[in-house]
Amino acid sequence: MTEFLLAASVFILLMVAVGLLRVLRGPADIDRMMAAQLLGTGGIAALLLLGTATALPGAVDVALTLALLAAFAAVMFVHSGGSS
Amino acid sequence: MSLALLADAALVLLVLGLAFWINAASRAFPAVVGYVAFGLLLALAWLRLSAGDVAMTEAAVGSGVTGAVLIAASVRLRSAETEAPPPALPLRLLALLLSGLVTAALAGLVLWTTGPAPSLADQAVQHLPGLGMGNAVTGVLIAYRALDTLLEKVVLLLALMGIWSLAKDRYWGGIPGPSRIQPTNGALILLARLLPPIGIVVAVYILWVGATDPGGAFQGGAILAAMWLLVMLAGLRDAPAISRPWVRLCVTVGPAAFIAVGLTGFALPNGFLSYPDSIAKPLIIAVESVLTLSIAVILGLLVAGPPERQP
Amino acid sequence: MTPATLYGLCSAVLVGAGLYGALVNPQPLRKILALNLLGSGTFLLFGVIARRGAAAGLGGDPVPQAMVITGIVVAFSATALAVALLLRVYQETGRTTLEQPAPKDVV
Amino acid sequence: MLVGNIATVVLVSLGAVFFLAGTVGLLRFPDSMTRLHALTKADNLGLGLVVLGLLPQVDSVLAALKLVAVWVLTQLAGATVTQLVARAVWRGGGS
Repeated sequence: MTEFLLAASVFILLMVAVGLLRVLRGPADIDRMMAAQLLGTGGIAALLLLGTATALPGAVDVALTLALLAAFAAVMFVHSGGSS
Repeated sequence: MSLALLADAALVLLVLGLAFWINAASRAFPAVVGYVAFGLLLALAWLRLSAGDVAMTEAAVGSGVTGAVLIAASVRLRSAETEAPPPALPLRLLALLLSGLVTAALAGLVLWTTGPAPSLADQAVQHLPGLGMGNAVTGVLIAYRALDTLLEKVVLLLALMGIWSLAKDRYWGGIPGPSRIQPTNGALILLARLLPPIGIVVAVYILWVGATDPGGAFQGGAILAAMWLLVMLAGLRDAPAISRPWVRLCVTVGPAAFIAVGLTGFALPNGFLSYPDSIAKPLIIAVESVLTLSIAVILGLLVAGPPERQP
Repeated sequence: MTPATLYGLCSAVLVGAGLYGALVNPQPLRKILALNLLGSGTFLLFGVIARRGAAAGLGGDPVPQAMVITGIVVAFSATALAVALLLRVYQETGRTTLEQPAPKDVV
Repeated sequence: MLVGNIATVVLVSLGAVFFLAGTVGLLRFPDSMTRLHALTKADNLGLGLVVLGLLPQVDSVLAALKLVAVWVLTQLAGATVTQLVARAVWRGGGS
């Protein structure tokens, strides 16, 4: 079971990496914010899978922290007048 | 090539890919977005190095709050991105050679150090029961190397004073932020009303769980700061004028409480910053909660920036 | 090739990349970013040494881990101060590079 | 425990597929608005299925509730970011 969870977390990390690396070159800044948001969610999913697979203490609490701050980057972007 | 090593290799490749992207990006904003993603993946790497406390700090402070400051700055400075020419080729090659040498030296250190790594883990764990604690990292932060944590609070205070001193003379004592933010964005207002209560509960939980599992004052304080900033950004509450007494009190109460507790150590035989075993646990909890409040206010004001308006 | 060694090599490359970026990139904001990279690489090296020093039932030696936590928070305060200084320079001079304008601009 | 394992494998795989769909959507769609649609639908559903898949693996109810809390908070953050991004794209004329 842990092998499967590890494989799933690697898969999700690579999926998100492909999306991130392509869109980081994306035309508009707003696309880059989406890439960061995608990585946030993908990172949390990979974190939960890794944490469950290897029973790391505190993995879910780190995911909780990340989930709480997930919107922070985009809020700061829009607040300081970022646009596409 | 076990699967775990594959996961680590994928993570390392991603982290390094982002690091090169941060250097190579043509404009500042894409580089900063890359840095936010980099900080998040670093939190994963810290977890793989089984350092839960550091992973949480990296997630909350390293990628969360630092990312916010850098994103705001890169958007504000976007119009002034002068096409300053990068240094001439020979200079760049020299810099490449130098950083290559540094990397080679560190890699050599990592690869060829033989013998058991020096470790203070045994001593750290030995005295934990006396402090009523299970988490060795929090034990080190609050008890064994309490001086580091105290001085680190003072560094935060100095950084805040440095930022406040950047205010124009006529705005001294005023309110950070260029203008009063009007609460217009419905979605942001909903988030700023819904998330902070949950964030406060999670922050207190992380502070409390820090005694036995990864967590503690820094991480809890960073989450509280993020929630406070969210309320300010949504326009529900204006940033406080820095001359307000409660601001000055909150900012200094952390280091002051720590020094006070440290001085009580003199009254007892053990010396400065040592906790008498009998009341160690409540004393530490008291100091940590005051620290969390102080960290939250300082981090929030660090992000808010120097005063730019009349009080 | 244990995981710790892998992250050790990663930290070495991060330090190199941070140093290169700080030296070469002309814009101050990019230098701040590069120095943050350098800092993250150094902290990661601490994490590797802590991982190798794992004993007494812990995942890693707590002392370097505690130092890294303090380091991350101090690195943030340094970044916040540097960014505030940069924004203030931009407010005053309207430019973000520290080089003096070439004579032809001044005319 | 076998049923739990099977459920985990199926649900986590579905979640991973949705991440794949989210990424492909982010790459293939022509402009920001459609990309936004693909991004938020897929990764939030992807994370939801991953969390659902992990529930049988977790040993205590508190840990299970924390997993669900992580997913709910991410949903809340994702929904807000979608609104913010859509507003910025719309006001910025879209690309």
